[in-house]
Formats: sequence, C-alpha cells, structure tokens
Amino acid sequence: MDLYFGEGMLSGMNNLDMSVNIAGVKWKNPITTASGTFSVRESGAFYDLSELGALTTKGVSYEEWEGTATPRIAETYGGMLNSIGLQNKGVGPFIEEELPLLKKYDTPIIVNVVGKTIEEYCRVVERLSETDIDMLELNISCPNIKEGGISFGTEPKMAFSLVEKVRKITKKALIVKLSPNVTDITEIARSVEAAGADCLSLINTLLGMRIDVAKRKAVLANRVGGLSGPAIKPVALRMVYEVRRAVNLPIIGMGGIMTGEDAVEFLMAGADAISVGTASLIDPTAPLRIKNELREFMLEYNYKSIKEIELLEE
Amino acid sequence: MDLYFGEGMLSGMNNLDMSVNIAGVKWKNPITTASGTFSVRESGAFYDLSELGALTTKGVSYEEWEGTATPRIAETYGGMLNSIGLQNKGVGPFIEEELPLLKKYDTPIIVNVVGKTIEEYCRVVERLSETDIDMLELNISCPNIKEGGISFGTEPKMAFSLVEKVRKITKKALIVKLSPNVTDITEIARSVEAAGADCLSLINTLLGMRIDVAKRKAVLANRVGGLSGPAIKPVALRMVYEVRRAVNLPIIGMGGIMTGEDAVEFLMAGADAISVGTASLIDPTAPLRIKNELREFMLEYNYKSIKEIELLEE
Amino acid sequence: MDKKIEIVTILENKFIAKDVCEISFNYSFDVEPGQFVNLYLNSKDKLLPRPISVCRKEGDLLTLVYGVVGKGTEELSSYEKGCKIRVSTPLGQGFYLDQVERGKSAMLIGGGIGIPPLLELSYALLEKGVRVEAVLGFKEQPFLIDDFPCNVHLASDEGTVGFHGNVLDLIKAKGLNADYYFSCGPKAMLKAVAEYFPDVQLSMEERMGCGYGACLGCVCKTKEADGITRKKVCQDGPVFWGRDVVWDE
Amino acid sequence: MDKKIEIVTILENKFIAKDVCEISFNYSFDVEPGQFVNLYLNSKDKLLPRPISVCRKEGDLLTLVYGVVGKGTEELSSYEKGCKIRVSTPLGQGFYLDQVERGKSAMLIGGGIGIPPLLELSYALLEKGVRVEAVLGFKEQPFLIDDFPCNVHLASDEGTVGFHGNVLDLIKAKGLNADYYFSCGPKAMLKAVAEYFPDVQLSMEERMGCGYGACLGCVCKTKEADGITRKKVCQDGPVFWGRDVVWDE
Ligand SMILES: Cc1cc2nc3c(=O)[nH]c(=O)nc-3n(C[C@H](O)[C@H](O)[C@H](O)COP(=O)(O)OP(=O)(O)OC[C@H]3O[C@@H](n4cnc5c(N)ncnc54)[C@H](O)[C@@H]3O)c2cc1C
Ligand SMILES: Cc1cc2nc3c(=O)[nH]c(=O)nc-3n(C[C@H](O)[C@H](O)[C@H](O)COP(=O)(O)OP(=O)(O)OC[C@H]3O[C@@H](n4cnc5c(N)ncnc54)[C@H](O)[C@@H]3O)c2cc1C
Ligand SMILES: Cc1cc2nc3c(=O)[nH]c(=O)nc-3n(C[C@H](O)[C@H](O)[C@H](O)COP(=O)(O)O)c2cc1C
Ligand SMILES: Cc1cc2nc3c(=O)[nH]c(=O)nc-3n(C[C@H](O)[C@H](O)[C@H](O)COP(=O)(O)O)c2cc1C
Ligand code: FES
Ligand code: FES
Repeated sequence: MDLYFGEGMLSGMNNLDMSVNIAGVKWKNPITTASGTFSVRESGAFYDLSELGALTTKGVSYEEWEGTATPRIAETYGGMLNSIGLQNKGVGPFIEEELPLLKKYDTPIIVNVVGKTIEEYCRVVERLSETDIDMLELNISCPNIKEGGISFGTEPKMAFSLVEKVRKITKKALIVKLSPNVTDITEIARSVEAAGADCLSLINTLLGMRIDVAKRKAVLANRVGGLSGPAIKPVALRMVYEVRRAVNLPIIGMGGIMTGEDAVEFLMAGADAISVGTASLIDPTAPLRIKNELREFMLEYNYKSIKEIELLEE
Repeated sequence: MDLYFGEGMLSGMNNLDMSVNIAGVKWKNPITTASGTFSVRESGAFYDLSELGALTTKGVSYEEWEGTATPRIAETYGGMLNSIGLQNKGVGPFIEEELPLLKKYDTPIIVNVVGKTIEEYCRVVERLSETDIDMLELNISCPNIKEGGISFGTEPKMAFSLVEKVRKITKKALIVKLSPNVTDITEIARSVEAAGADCLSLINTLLGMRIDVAKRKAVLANRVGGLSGPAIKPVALRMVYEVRRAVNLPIIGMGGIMTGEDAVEFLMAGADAISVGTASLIDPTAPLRIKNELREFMLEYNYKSIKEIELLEE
Repeated sequence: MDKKIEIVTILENKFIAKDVCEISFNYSFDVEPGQFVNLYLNSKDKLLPRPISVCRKEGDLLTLVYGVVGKGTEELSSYEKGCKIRVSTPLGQGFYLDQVERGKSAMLIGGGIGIPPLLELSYALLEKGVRVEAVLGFKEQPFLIDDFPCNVHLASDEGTVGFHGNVLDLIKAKGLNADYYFSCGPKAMLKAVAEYFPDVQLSMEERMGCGYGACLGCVCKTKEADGITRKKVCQDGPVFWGRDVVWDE
Repeated sequence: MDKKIEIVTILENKFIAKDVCEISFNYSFDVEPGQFVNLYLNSKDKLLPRPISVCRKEGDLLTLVYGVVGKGTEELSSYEKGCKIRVSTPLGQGFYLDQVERGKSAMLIGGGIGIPPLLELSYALLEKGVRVEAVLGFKEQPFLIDDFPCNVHLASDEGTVGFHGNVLDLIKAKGLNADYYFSCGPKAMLKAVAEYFPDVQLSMEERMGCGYGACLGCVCKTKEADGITRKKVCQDGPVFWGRDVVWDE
C-alpha cells in the first residue's frame, strides 16, 4: 500500500497544520511523551526534542521517592509490566537539575505530579506553579494513604476533592490523568471536570501480573504492576471514545500507540493530542517517527488540520 | 531448553494425577473450553473432546438471540475483539440439538447461561436443571435491561440478587463468570460467594474498540466489543490472584491462555482449573495441546498432582 | 476428526498484478470449488487466520490468489519460497454442483479479487460437460484471464481493458444469459447480480474469527422457511443462493 | 544526539557450548569494555530489548556471547546468517580504566555467562601495559577460555575442568591476588567477590525496560556520600564498585 498524494500535495505541504491548542497552550503538533517513559537527557540523545508538541516528565513528588524493589519490569505478550513505584528525587532537585535541561528545547513542558495525600500533591503543585513550566499533569492513580491506600483515581469523590484543592492553588493549565482500572471511567471524568480540570489524559496502566513458573513466584518484586504497550490499545481507545462523549475537556489519548495509524485511531476516537509511552522504550525515537507517520497520513488522506481527523458517522 | 525428566519419570507417568474436583464434579484434567470459542461439532472435527476436563458451551438464552450486526470481529495486537452479541437459538433447540452431541463424550458438560433479566436467567436455568448436564456457568456480564442496561457483573448488589435467585432454583453446581470491567473484582467475587455460587470463573472479555482509519469508523458494527487473547493475560492473572485471596470457592481461570506455561501461571496464581478461549480460534486443537504441555511441565518439575502447583512464597 | 492444520512449505509466492499475489504449495487434501483455506501468519501480533479461496488445484499443487489489501496480506506477500506456514484443511460449503446437468450452460461472473475461486469452478463445470463462459470485471489491471479454459468477456471500470463499465452493464449490453449462474466479487456487485439473476450462487465474504465454525463471528443474514436467520459464512457458506441473502447489513 | 538504533546483518550466530551462542556483525561504533548493546527481537510478541555485553571488538567486527536462558535468547539463537536485527549504539558505563597504571597487575574473575565481557577487558588492560590473569568458573562445560590472551585459572562446580569448586575457593586456595580486580557473573558470586576484594569493579545485571536510561526499570542500590540511592544499571552501570553495592534485594 503505497502513499497516495492527493491534491493536498499539489498545494504544498505548508498547507498542512499539525498544531493543536490544548487548554490554552499551543503545541506544534499533537505528540507528547507519556510520563515515565521519557527522560530529557537520555531521550534527547536520540533525537531533537523540539520536534515534539510537548514534553511530559516522569512523576514528581514532594520529597524523594525510592520506588519499589527490583525486578521492576516484566515482559508480556505485546506489552510490559512495570512497578517503578514512581522513583524520583522530589520537586526541589527536579526544578534545579531537570527543568533547566527541559527549558533548552522550544517545546511546552508538562510536569507529571504524584502524591500520597492531597496535601502532598498540593505542595508539589505550589512549587511548580512558581516556575515557568507550561502544564501540570496530575497522576491520580497513586494510592491515598489516608484512605487505606485506595487509588485517588478509582473513587469519584476522592478524585473530585483532590482536583478541587489543586485547582485552587494553581493557574497553570491542569491536566488530570485517569486510571483505567475502574468500572466506569466517564464517572471519574465528569467528576474531575466538575472539580476544575482543564484537560484529561488517559489511560494510565492497567493492573497486571506475571508469574515465573520455574521460580514459582511473581516476576515483579512488587507482584503486581502496570500493563502498557500495544496489548492495551483497544481498551485505551474505547475509554477515550467513552470519555469524549461524556465531557467537553480536551483529551490527551494514550495506551499502546506504536504507529502514526494508532495515533490517528485515538484522534478519531476523540483525542485532541496523544502521548507515546512504551513505544519509546522499544524505539527511542518513536515519538518523532509517529509524528512523521501522522503527517504522511494527513497528506495521503488530504487532512489539512488535526481537528479534521474525526469519526465520520455517529 | 529441553525437558528435564526428573524422578517422576522413573516411577512412571501413571503416578501423575491431572484430575481435579471442581465444586463436586470430577474432571480428568483441569482444562476446559472457554464459552463462545468452542462448538461441539466443529471443534470435535479436530480432536477427541473426551481428552478434556470439561466442555463449556456458548451462552444459552431462553429464546433465540439474533446477535449483533457484522462485522463482529476485529483483530488487535496480540488479541481480538468480538461482538457476537451472544447469538444462539435458545435453550429449547440447545437441549434438542446440541446436548445429545455433547453427551457422546465422556466429559462433564458446563452450560453457559445468559439473560437480559433475572427472570430470563432463571427460566434457562430451570430448563437446564431438568437435563443431565453437569454444571451451569452464569455469564453475568450481560446488560440488565431492567436497570438501564448496566451489566449485572459490574454491580455487587445486582450480581448478588441474580445469583441468589438462580441458586434457589437449581441444585446443579453453579459457576459464576465474572466481568473484568470493574474497579474491584474481589467485591463482586465476595458478593456472589455470599449469594451461593459454588465456583467462580474469570475473566470475561475487557471492553475495547478499534477504528478503521481509512473508513473513519469503528471496525465493529457494534463499535465496542470484548477484548480477548494473550494481550489480556496479565490482567486476567492479576484478577485470579486477587480473587483467590478474597474467597474460598474454586476458581476457573482464563484470559489469553495459549500454552501450558500460561496454564501453569494461572494455577500458581490460585486457579483450580483453566479455560482455553481465543487460542482455540487460532489453533483449533489448542485445549488438547495445552493439556499435553501442562503434563510435560508436571513431569519436568516433578509435580504429582494439580493441587501441588501453587506459588511458593507469600 | 477429519479436520486439521497442516504446515506447508511455500513453493512460489509472487505478484501477478498490482497488489495481487499468487501463492502455491503442496497440499494433499481434496478441495471443492468455492471452498477456502485458513492461512495463519507467522508474525505474532496478528493472530487470526486469513481465509483465502481455492483458486486452482492440480494434482497435489494448490494455488491461491490473494489481494494485498491490509497488514496481513502484506505480510503474506513478503513470504519467500521455502518459508513455512500453517494452513487448514479445506473449509466451507463450496458451489452446489450436484444438480448441474451435462450439456447445459453456466455463466461465471467475477469482480476483482473475487475472480480466483471461479477458476477452479470453471474446470469443475467443464468436467461435468457444462458449457462455461466467464464475465470478469476489473478496476484497471486484469489478471488470471488467460488461465480460464473458456470464453471470457472482460469489463473494466476505467475502460482500460474490454468493456468500459461493470460486469452487469456488460451482461445487459451483450444480452448474455445461461442456465446456471455463479458469482464472486465485491458485495455491491453480488447484490446487483443477485437482483438480476436471483438463482445465482454467490461466494460471500465476512470478517472471520476462527474460520471453522466455532465462534459465530462471520454470519450472513439469509431468508429461510421459518424467517430470517444468520448463517455462518465459514461453514454454511461461503456459497449462498442469491435469492436467500438479505442485504441490509 | 549521539545515540541511535542501527540495523545490522548477522555474519555468524552459532553455539559454542551447550546453551551458549556467539553472534557477530559489522558495527562501526567505538565500544568500551564493560559496555553493552541492546538487541531487539524480530518477533512481535516480545517487545523489550535484550541487553548483551560487548565480548570482543576487532576492527568493525563486534562479537557477543550470550546464554540461551529464556524465550528471547532462544529466538535470538534461531536467527541465521544474513538475518537483520536492530541493535543500539554502545550503552552504559564500562569498566573504569582511567586510573589503571602500566606495569601493575589485574585479576579478572568471571562466572559462566558473565565471562564474555571480561574478554574485551583483558585486551584493553594488556594494551595499557597491565599484567592480566583470569579466573574463570563454569558449571560444567567451559567456553571462550582459549580466547583469553593471558594466563587462565579454571574452576568448575562439578570438577569437570580445572579446580573443583567455585572461583573464590580457587583464588583462596592458590592465594591469588592483584592490584586491580574486575568481575562479572551470577549475583551470588559477585557478592562473595565484593566481600573478599572490596575494591573490585563489578558488572551488574538487572531486568531492563528501555536499556538506555529513560524508564528507571533497572536500578541497583548503592551507597553514596549522602545515603543509599538507586542507580540505573543501564546508564550509571552496568559497572559499579564492589564496595558501593548494597546487596539486600
Ligand atoms: C470465505 C472467504 C474467502 C476469501 N477468499 C479470498 C481470496 O481468494 N482472495 C482474496 O484476495 N481474498 C479473499 N478473501 C478476503 C481475505 O480474507 C481478506 O482480504 C484478508 O483476510 C485481509 O487480510 P489483511 O490482514 O490484509 O487485511 P486487514 O484489513 O488488515 O485485516 C484485518 C482483519 O480483518 C479481516 N478481514 C479483512 N477483510 C476481510 C474480508 N474481506 N473477509 C474476511 N476477513 C477480512 C482479516 O482476516 C483480519 O482479521 C476471502 C474472505 C473470505 C471470508
Ligand atoms: C548490562 C547487561 C549485560 C548483559 N550481558 C550479557 C551477556 O553478555 N551475555 C548473556 O548471556 N547475558 C547477558 N545479560 C543477561 C541477558 O540480558 C538476559 O539473559 C536476557 O535478556 C534474557 O532474555 P530471555 O528472553 O532469554 O529471558 P527471559 O527470562 O525469557 O526474559 C524475559 C525478560 O526478562 C529480561 N531478563 C531476563 N533475565 C535478565 C537478566 N539477567 N538481565 C536483564 N534482563 C533480563 C529479558 O530481557 C526479558 O525482558 C546481560 C544483562 C545486562 C543487564
Ligand atoms: C516504565 C513506565 C513508567 C511510568 N511512569 C509513570 C509516571 O511516573 N506517571 C504517570 O502518570 N504514568 C506513568 N506511566 C504510565 C504511562 O505514562 C502511560 O500512561 C501508560 O504506559 C500507557 O501508555 P503506553 O501504552 O503508550 O505506554 C509509566 C509507564 C511506564 C511503562
Ligand atoms: C468469539 C467469542 C465469543 C465469546 N462468547 C462468550 C459467551 O457466549 N459467554 C461467555 O461467558 N463468554 C464468552 N466469551 C468470553 C470467553 O469465554 C473468555 O472469557 C474470554 O475470551 C477470555 O479468554 P481468552 O482470552 O482465552 O479468549 C467469548 C469470547 C470470544 C472470543
Ligand atoms: S469465523 Fe468463527 S464461526 Fe465463522
Ligand atoms: S532499563 Fe530503563 S532506565 Fe535502565
């Protein structure tokens, strides 16, 4: 199946506009990096990060988090499990060491925020709000240690309180990242919309497990971990489709995006932008390649802007 | 990695006992067919069905169900989506046409039961209880049309009422098949245990979607469908592990089992038996092959019975 | 236990037209015209079988012709001579030839990638002493036409070869007719043919799961004595009678 | 932008002992002893890279030696000459050789599939004018021993070759010592070696996600001035100082 260059080609590629506006922030194109699968120094050794629509950092907590014991990674059919446990040095070192490196690129910066209590999230957000980052992404899949370790993202009321509190203390564009491990994701989506989120991102990883039958124990030291990669794409796509019909906020879609075609599926399901996660672990330049494949798709099918990419019949 | 035949080999293979007792029914081995992926006439054209531990039929309703429009199948990375919509001729034709064929094999029969209301489930169960089938499997993932189409299996109270009512009208061994599309599967597991289930089976399919980017529409006529196959195995395994720690009932584990090693993972996670689903669509003799691979594993690692196959350290 | 999956070694796999490939291998099973086989891909991301109709069986040599229309057939087209693949024994209900009588005439109406199954059928009909002619339509580039052992009428959408228009226009224009009709091709064509020749036998397509009758993925709506039912394309079909098919999906 | 993924063509891939393979291909990048490359598999079910240490680099020819221990290395061992695979540019912190002085002595302590990276190291040390001896332990069947350009002491668990026992028993029995120590092998061995020679340099292993420093999947606990931290094996390592490693996981 070779590319068909339609009329769009004749009038020149300059006609093609890949930019998107996500909650008031202009991105050059709809591609960002999924939190935890991108590191400015290491990913930047493979390609020019200015090529992307936005750069999303790994989770940043208030103080240093150690993460879980190793092994932290297990391979699964068409996917992988991770239990990194959000290891990071905390917001102070992030601002001092990482942020200056991120600022070198001509690309909006999204900082992923984690916490074990509402207060902890708020303290991180407070510190980050004083910096010139562009957007915040609240990872609400963390366990709430004040509520017996139930994930903030699985309980609409808890998710609401968290987002409401955070909303009060920051003017930054606020993305809330949803957990897929729920009966009805639209319920959570609606409650964080009501609490003042500017944008939603989904999905985070599905909870999964693998067992080493020779050793008779779980492969991960933490036993369970987060499933990501192409295996989960159909679930992610369905959730984006459902959430699109439930809220009016912009959506950053992710979950198993490996190719430009995958990205288009998410845009058609209702996403306004997309994140590339596990694909970057397998092919470090995946976000750039996916951007280029998306551009080729637009040329082939004669789309002039990202907004035009949507489902035909509903 | 060639097989290592340990001492078990010396004392002969007869020492190896693959049988299991599931809710009072003796199976020759822990392998059954997952509902909807097995048909007695067609699967029986590929191998001797007496080799399996039990035969599980597709969903049987009270009257004929048409199923959904086509396309009903979409391929995904390491998996597939289906929206068959439980097409079947109803319990009458089932008893007259299918059951006699199933009875020809020396293998317990499990009939999967579906309904749109509690009453409908009960009527199917009533009819089947008069026959000499061995076990019933309630597929509680069906939408309850009296409750706005919410799936019975996603709401602990609804699941409880359904199982409680069915329990009252049958003495057959009652398996309840759980939906994975829930925040906390142990909550549902506990409520159906309390309602009188004899056994649990899990998982049913995850809700998913695929889009045809050239046609700009969902691949499935029904838009969303059930995701199955190796892609979902880590989620299924995690749920079996969680449910094992929440209830005392026997568990039939399934979700992406393709090999004997996969089967062992489920047994170690806490399943007492396993079902082979999507694997049968790709390799019609998969249940038999998986049985043989499980036997080889037992010989290699010197397991004498299925019960011995469990995790070491907890 | 008459069915199984075989591993075969590809003898040849080559393009015979733009996006159309011909693959062949040794295959010891008897096939009927209109039946198909399931081909299983070697890469592990795509799990489901690809159903492809029998195009020609000579001795033990089976030849299939397939269009490269998606990721699976693209992968298939990349397999080289010597490569091994898994193939099912023959599946489905082929064309109904029991009632066909010596000396009568048959018209085979094919469109694009629906043409290959008509080739094996043409040989079977000739063997039964039936006079055969084929009406074959293409978008642009024709293929297989020289392989048909009978008179062939050509049509093409772009007028590149033969009649400028579709097969039914050609049939109407030339006033062609026969005792028996058989057709395979795009759904829109089959529908038009069935409306014009209600007693045509059609080879239908549907997306499949198992391809052998276990999953109910592949149904086709048909009229039966007791109302409308959904039959399995992979088992009750792929051949259906034109007058029975319900076209609303 | 100094890193990338290359597609290389396999020149040779063969078993050199039971469950041990040697693979080689042309590779134009400079490598340091102790560094590794990520190999990406061709089948689509297994997505993550397999990190394999540099065993030998001569001119543009890179040779890796790997144990067939699981599904990925099994697949790798099936690739034939001419097959293409994706390989990363060299990764990780190799052995620290800056401070190594001419005329001093080095002991390389290797166990099983930990031996290959010590081969390239032995050449690098010799080039720096360091006297090298290797103490190599095997379960049963030895491999690579004739490739070492230095004196080799052998040990085997089963007593099949050399000293009957493990490498540390051998070192103690012969009273071997040196100015510098380098080791690679199973975790239990590394731990024992680090306790005996605290200033040893160890090449550590951990299950990896990305293999290039982006995911934090592969950490190793180490003692630092300001407490215990978890460093990336794929980037801060795989080489760590024996005295820094915390062994509790
Ligand atoms: C009974 C039968 C006989 C057939 N005979 C031939 C033949 O002789 N020559 C030929 O070129 N084609 C034939 N087809 C169609 C052929 O099976 C599809 O073109 C092929 O499966 C497409 O695979 P893909 O991966 O390239 O396409 P993709 O669109 O990438 O496939 C994605 C999925 O959709 C399925 N699919 C897509 N299109 C079809 C279709 N039309 N029918 C069934 N499944 C489909 C694929 O099997 C796969 O599961 C036949 C189909 C059927 C049902
Ligand atoms: C820096 C480094 C250098 C290495 N150098 C060599 C070498 O030169 N020769 C050699 O034989 N082996 C080496 N290994 C180990 C080698 O990477 C593993 O044996 C291999 O990845 C196992 O893959 P598998 O699919 O066969 O095993 P499986 O157990 O089936 O693999 C499943 C998953 O676990 C991972 N995994 C399994 N074992 C290890 C391990 N020990 N380390 C890291 N990941 C693992 C695999 O990459 C894969 O993701 C090295 C490991 C590291 C971290
Ligand atoms: C190794 C790894 C680390 C991750 N860390 C984070 C994190 O710190 N914060 C977060 O919100 N999501 C994290 N995620 C989830 C991803 O951002 C993403 O939501 C998920 O992996 C699905 O996308 P994918 O299939 O493209 O990877 C992590 C995922 C992986 C694989
Ligand atoms: C084509 C198809 C049809 C199915 N039909 C049913 C059904 O009728 N009743 C039911 O309880 N589950 C049904 N299932 C779910 C399977 O029984 C099984 O729970 C699920 O597919 C996960 O297992 P697998 O990954 O091994 O396929 C169906 C699955 C498939 C793929
Ligand atoms: S494809 Fe499964 S029944 Fe036809
Ligand atoms: S494996 Fe990803 S950081 Fe080391």
